[in-house]
Amino acid sequence: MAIQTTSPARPRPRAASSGPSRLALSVALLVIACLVLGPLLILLRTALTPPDTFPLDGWEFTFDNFRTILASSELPTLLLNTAVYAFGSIIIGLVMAAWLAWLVERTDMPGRTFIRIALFTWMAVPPVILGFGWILLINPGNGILNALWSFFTGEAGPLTIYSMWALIFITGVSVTPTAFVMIGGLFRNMDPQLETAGFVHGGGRWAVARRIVIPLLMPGLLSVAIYVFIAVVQAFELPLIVGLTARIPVLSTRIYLLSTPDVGVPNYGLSAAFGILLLMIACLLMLLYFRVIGAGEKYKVVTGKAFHPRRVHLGPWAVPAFALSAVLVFLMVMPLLVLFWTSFLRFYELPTFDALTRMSLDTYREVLGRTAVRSAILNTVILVFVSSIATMALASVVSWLATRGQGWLARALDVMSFSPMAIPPIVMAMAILLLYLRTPLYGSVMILIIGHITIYLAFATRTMSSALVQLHKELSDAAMVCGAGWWTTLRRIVLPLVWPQLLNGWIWVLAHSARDLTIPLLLMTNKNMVMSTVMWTLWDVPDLPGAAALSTLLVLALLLIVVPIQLWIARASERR
Amino acid sequence: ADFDTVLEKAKAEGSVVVRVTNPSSPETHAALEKAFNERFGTSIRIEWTPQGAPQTNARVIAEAGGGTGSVDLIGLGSAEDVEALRSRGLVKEYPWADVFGKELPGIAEAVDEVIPDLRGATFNLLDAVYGLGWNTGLIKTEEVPSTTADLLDPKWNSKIALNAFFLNPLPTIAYVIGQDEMLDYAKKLVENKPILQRGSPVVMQAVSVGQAPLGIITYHGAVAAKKKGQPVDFKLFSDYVMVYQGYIYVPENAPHPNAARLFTAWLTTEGSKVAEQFEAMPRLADKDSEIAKLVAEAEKAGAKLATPTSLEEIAAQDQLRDQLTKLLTAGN
Amino acid sequence: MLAIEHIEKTYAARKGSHPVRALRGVSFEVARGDFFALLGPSGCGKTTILQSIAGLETPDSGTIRIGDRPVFDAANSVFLTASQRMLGMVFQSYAIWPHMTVFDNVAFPLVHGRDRKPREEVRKRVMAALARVKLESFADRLAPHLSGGQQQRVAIARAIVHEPRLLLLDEPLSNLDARLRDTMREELRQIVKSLGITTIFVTHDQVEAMGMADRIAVINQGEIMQIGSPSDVYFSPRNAFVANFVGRSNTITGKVTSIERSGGQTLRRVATPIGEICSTADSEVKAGEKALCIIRPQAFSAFAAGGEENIFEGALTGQTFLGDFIDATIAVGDTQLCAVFNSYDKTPPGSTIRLTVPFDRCVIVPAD
Amino acid sequence: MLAIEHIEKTYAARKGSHPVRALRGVSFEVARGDFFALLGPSGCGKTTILQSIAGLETPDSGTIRIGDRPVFDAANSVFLTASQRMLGMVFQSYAIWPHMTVFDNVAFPLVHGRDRKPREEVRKRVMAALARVKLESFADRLAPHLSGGQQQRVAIARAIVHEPRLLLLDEPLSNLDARLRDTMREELRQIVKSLGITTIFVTHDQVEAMGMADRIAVINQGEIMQIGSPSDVYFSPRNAFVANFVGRSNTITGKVTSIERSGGQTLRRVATPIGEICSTADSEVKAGEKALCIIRPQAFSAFAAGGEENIFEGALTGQTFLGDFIDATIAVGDTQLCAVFNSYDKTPPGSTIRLTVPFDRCVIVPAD
Ligand SMILES: Nc1ncnc2c1ncn2[C@@H]1O[C@H](COP(=O)(O)OP(=O)(O)OP(=O)(O)O)[C@@H](O)[C@H]1O
Ligand SMILES: Nc1ncnc2c1ncn2[C@@H]1O[C@H](COP(=O)(O)OP(=O)(O)OP(=O)(O)O)[C@@H](O)[C@H]1O
Ligand SMILES: [Mg+2]
Ligand SMILES: [Mg+2]
Repeated sequence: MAIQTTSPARPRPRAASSGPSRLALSVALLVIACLVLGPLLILLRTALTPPDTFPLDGWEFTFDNFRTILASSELPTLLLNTAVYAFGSIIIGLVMAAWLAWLVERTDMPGRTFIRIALFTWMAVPPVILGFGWILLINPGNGILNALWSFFTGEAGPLTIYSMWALIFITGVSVTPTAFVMIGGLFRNMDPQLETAGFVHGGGRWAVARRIVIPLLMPGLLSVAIYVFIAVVQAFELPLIVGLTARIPVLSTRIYLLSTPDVGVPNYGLSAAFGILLLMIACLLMLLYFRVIGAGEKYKVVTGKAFHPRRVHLGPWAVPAFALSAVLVFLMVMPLLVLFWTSFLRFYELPTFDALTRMSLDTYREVLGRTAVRSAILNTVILVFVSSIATMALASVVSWLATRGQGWLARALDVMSFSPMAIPPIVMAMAILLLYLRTPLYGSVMILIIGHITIYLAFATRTMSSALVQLHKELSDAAMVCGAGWWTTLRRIVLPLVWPQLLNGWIWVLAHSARDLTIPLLLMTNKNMVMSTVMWTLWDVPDLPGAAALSTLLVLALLLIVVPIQLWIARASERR
Repeated sequence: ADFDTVLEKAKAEGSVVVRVTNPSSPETHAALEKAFNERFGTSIRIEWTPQGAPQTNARVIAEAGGGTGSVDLIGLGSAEDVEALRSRGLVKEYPWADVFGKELPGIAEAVDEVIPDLRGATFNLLDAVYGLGWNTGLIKTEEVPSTTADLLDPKWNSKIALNAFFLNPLPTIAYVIGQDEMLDYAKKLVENKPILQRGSPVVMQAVSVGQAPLGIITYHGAVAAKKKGQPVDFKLFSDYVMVYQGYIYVPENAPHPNAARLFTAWLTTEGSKVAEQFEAMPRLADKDSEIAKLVAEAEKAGAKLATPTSLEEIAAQDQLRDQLTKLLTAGN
Repeated sequence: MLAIEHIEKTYAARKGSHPVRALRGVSFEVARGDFFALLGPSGCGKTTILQSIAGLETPDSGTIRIGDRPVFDAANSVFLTASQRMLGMVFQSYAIWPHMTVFDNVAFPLVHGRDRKPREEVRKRVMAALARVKLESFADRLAPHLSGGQQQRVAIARAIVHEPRLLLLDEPLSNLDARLRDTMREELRQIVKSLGITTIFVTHDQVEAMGMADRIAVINQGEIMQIGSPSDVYFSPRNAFVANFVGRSNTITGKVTSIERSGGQTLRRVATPIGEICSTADSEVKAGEKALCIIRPQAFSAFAAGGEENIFEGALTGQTFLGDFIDATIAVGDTQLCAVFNSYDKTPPGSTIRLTVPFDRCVIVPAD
Repeated sequence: MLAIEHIEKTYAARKGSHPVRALRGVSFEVARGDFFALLGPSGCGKTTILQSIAGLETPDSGTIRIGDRPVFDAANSVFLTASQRMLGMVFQSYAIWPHMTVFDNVAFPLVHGRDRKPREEVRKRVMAALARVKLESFADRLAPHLSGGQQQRVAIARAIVHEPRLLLLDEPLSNLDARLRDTMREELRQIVKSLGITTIFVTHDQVEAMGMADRIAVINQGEIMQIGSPSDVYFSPRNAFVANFVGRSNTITGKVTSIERSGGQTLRRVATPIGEICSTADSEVKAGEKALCIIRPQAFSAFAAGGEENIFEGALTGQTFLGDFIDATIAVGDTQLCAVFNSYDKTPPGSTIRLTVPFDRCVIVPAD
């Protein structure tokens, strides 16, 4: 038998791949590029414009903005604060989310569905307003909890919202649902045999968690950590209302205050420069992610062999576990309850029996009586449904192509779909304004939809790809061998396996799309008013009860969607 | 252009897209629309959307770059806001008195209420007069400090709500005492750990809900709060009366320029009276108004009016603002 | 060492399916150091038994004791978790951790288990275990980059590396080739015996069960059919199921016509369609009862050796070459009998074959 | 029908491991309707070959043709995706979809494949396929609620339900019990033969390979060692590896002393430690060369039948009862020979055994 030797120099046939075709990959890349490249270019361009000018105002370039950010003598303090803040809240958020997700998805704890529903309820409330709920709860002056404390002890309450701890805790709590959505599904899909194999071989709970469960959830954990990191570093709402007073300045507040003054034209350049820096960090983190995830085989825990999903029997621990989770969830929902309380009053009062007598539905009547509200409701419904469905659909396809495809195309797809995350919202809104100004989309709900798809793509692809990484290749291979094309495979095999993850992600995008302010505010016309803009106008008057009432309504509307879906998921998972 | 052509064209245009933060309540909006149309026998739709001038400006500038426009009337902006558009040629002087003088006699006066640099380009719809607000449930009237200097008293440590955007309106003091003095004062004030809020309305809210017993708030905000029964009271400082003029202006790329101008002219003269019936629209120029009297009283008692008087002055404060922002975000 | 008493397990009904009674009162005991095999058809409940012993399934009732200690007792709500039971286990699905290298997989019980070892010791032991399964050179490979059989061997190495007191093996050799299986069988038995580890072994392969086990439990539909030594089970099946499951059998229906006692032996005569069959094997079937005559294909000897033998004659109707032997079908009257020939024997199809079966190789069990 | 030419596959090196040359120039052809078995030790590349045929792995070089059409050609960058190749496949890891019922799993190729069928037809065919694997009553069960063997049978049903032109089976029977395996073997062969489906079958079980396959390829370390009919491979192994892998063998090293031609036969005499061994089997070994004498345990006949035979005498040193036969070790001088006895034969340990092997049952292969 003559054996011909293969010289290593011979080019490998590249067309050959069992993954999705290059065509599909390229088309997906094109769609994503259309959505993302425009804003990215504008971001870059804006970052290089001098202050006081407008994006696309002229052709003058400068690095002043970067200098302003990087040359500040307080930069080390700002960075340190930012780092402590970001890591602190990520850890709190991840730990709480992982704990809840494990209980809800992997054990027989009673009340799982309740926890799942509760986690979603407050997603639709803008962080500014929720943050104010926290202020009402624990401000050192007359925060409800402090008032309670002095009521019982006669001393001043011990809690203060103006501290690093409070800031980290509140932010941690506010990212918990996001983290839960991202890792909940991963727990759910993991083959329990992998865990039990650890127990059988003598591993304790901690060893199994540390050596088996956590490493196997790495794609999800990393995804959520990267996502939350960028989100937290960029968001200024909570650091502004809490951190500034507490004298814990972070990068985002400074940039925000410098670039978005009360008067005059915002300094887009500065914001954009900040965005560029974030983008660079995001890219680094993504590279890290790719390195860690590397051989995706490591995380393929959904197999087609003797896969027996089963729940951990908590036994006597069931009740304490539920109690603890309920307390956690209650902590998270507390500010919402305060808003709920406020919405029945003409103006905010501490909850007392006296105030109880003044409760009425007047605020609701007034809010709903506004003409703007009515058209806003319809627009909001269109906006949130279309953008959430479109986002999840696009993200599913993109992340499947990205996880199954090989080579730089797939990675480019992944990085690209994540990059909008790093663009500061005001720059993003401006970019969308500039990009779609001359199109018929301008001024319609459509433009908001496009904006939201662009913004939430990052979350959706992170969520979906960490779920898809788990699927063993042979599950989709088997479908291909049966003659199904990649689309059928995606639709019939891949998506159904991550269905709960998809639904949870969808609800997340839906809720966030309902609450997002930046894009609708800048792109607002009379025709495309949505609830969040109405809410903002109430907030800005300020009409706290009005904003609270609207928040409550949003929460109730969201519950209308969340409850049936979570019940359905619960039923479907009982079948397993 | 004469009034009749403007009116005719306005009728044809049929609507005005208004982006102002005040007046804010739906009742006021409805009443204004009704009164306006009755006054001129028109049926022009006024599309109210509350939005701050900086955001609207950004949008208008972007739209102008793209050759379109969607906003007719912007407000309430500061002088900088008007200047941002004016310097780009998006707000121009208009012969208001010539066109509307006959029909709306107050117009000439209204034009002159504005700082000289911006005359003819904008109108002062409302004066934001700042003073000290306090929560009547938390603090007794006798105890309320009366000068800005009193705020430095350690007694008020962590008890004063202030605007996080460079402590607005405190920088206006610089127009009286100079920037260095002002910065000095600000440094001391910051030592007293104020509660910083995102914007004046939220400062108002913080006082109202009891988050802070004291805060620097606007007169019209206080009036609205009191009207709702909130436990808030207001007084002017006895050393400085801080005032910002609130401007409305019509951008050059307005889709309905004639209707917009007609409405603007009417609003600043006769319309503001209509609005007054529903919510506070304080204007110092209106000597009979309560606020004008209050300010006059304070001035008699020795208070100085702290308000910008020219664009130059305002521009000179850019540095100060940056320094203030850095002061607020410097940590300890 | 291990005592199981009357465990029952019903998988609850789910939408679209009925409840499944997977175990119906299974009881057995295994002495320390014994090698015990569970043999039964697919879906009979073998894995369920093993998982119950390991603490991965909770039976509905019954008790399980390991050593002197009850690890499960439904009546008294005793339940020790899997990690407290100190076991080694090979899962039917391997359950190899995909994110670890082969070495880390195998090292897990030593590094994180009850009985931790210092680094050097871990290394030594892991490499020894890998050597036993012939995977020394794969230590640093990521587990998913192995072939099916290699993964199975990693699972075996992981189960034995810490010398557990009780070893549970769920079809541990199913993906190995015959030669490797032979070796592994020897290896496993030798490790287990030299360390005195008690072993429960699930298999569908009777050669494996026979070759390795001290005792075998044959299970059908969640019930134990027979427990005994390999030769017990093979030579004295208690019913037709066992006879057919453990090795193949010719099962001939008949009726016991008489029971005679002669020379310390009991001789049963059974009337069957292929003539009278005599048996001297132990049996409980009474005269006049319906019975099944069980004759293994190997029981036939082609040449009459003289002595007490049943003799049949028939035509060779089919032959399948299966490597080590030839599977032959011989028609005796209307009945097809199955016999095995040596692979090297070439018998022309259709030839008349004389089959001789000594009386003691015919087993009579009750027909049911 | 299927032609594979010189395919090579090297798994690239990853962190902490070397590149793995899984296939080293594999070529073979399978005729339409043939049942072709790939037999080889664990990790030799069987699954890789199958996956390459299915289009799930991309070989580095070579061509693969199915029917008249190249489905893979490295040189010309031809690559048809798995879904275009129209196959049925049983994966070594089953790849049962855990979110579907058994019915839906099996119905998939009919509902979503190339050749869609109307509802009624689907139902009929699926139930027929399930009946073939004896799982009719499990149709509505969710796939993960099955035992290991049941899942494997679902995989088989799914692979055959749409009667693909090419069927790829990767150890499809490894988790089934002997009896079920016998039945499934028959079933599979019957389906495949009646429909004329070409089948490639990976197995580690020589009985399976012998019993089912028309032709067998024996693979070792990514190379094909021998291709031939079952009896070819069994009786005329081309080298020691094949001899040992396909059934067991006694391999005795020696040296060919002379080659004689007599009566149309070639007689080789080989000097070995246990005496001279004569062989009349075909061989290419020349006189004076080192050689291996291969004698299967089954080749020994205990009684001399007269004629041309090698005769050894030795002491019975070990016996293992394996159910259908007894594995016996006989020491002839210093050499341990392996033989099989009938299970019913009781030979006392230590007895002297006379082993007789006809000349044509000794195979001589070159030593290497
Ligand atoms: N993804 C991979 N990366 C690196 N090496 C691999 C990979 N998959 C398989 N191998 C190696 O390639 C060789 C052939 O693997 P293959 O799965 O084809 O073996 P097999 O013949 O099917 O074995 P088995 O009978 O054990 O299933 C093995 O040595 C295996 O370790
Ligand atoms: N999670 C489950 N839900 C419902 N029924 C189940 C479940 N797991 C197993 N069964 C059923 O219980 C019975 C026993 O299953 P078990 O896994 O113990 O079989 P087994 O003897 O190991 O079979 P195999 O040799 O095929 O692996 C089977 O009929 C199976 O269908
Ligand atoms: Mg099993
Ligand atoms: Mg394989």
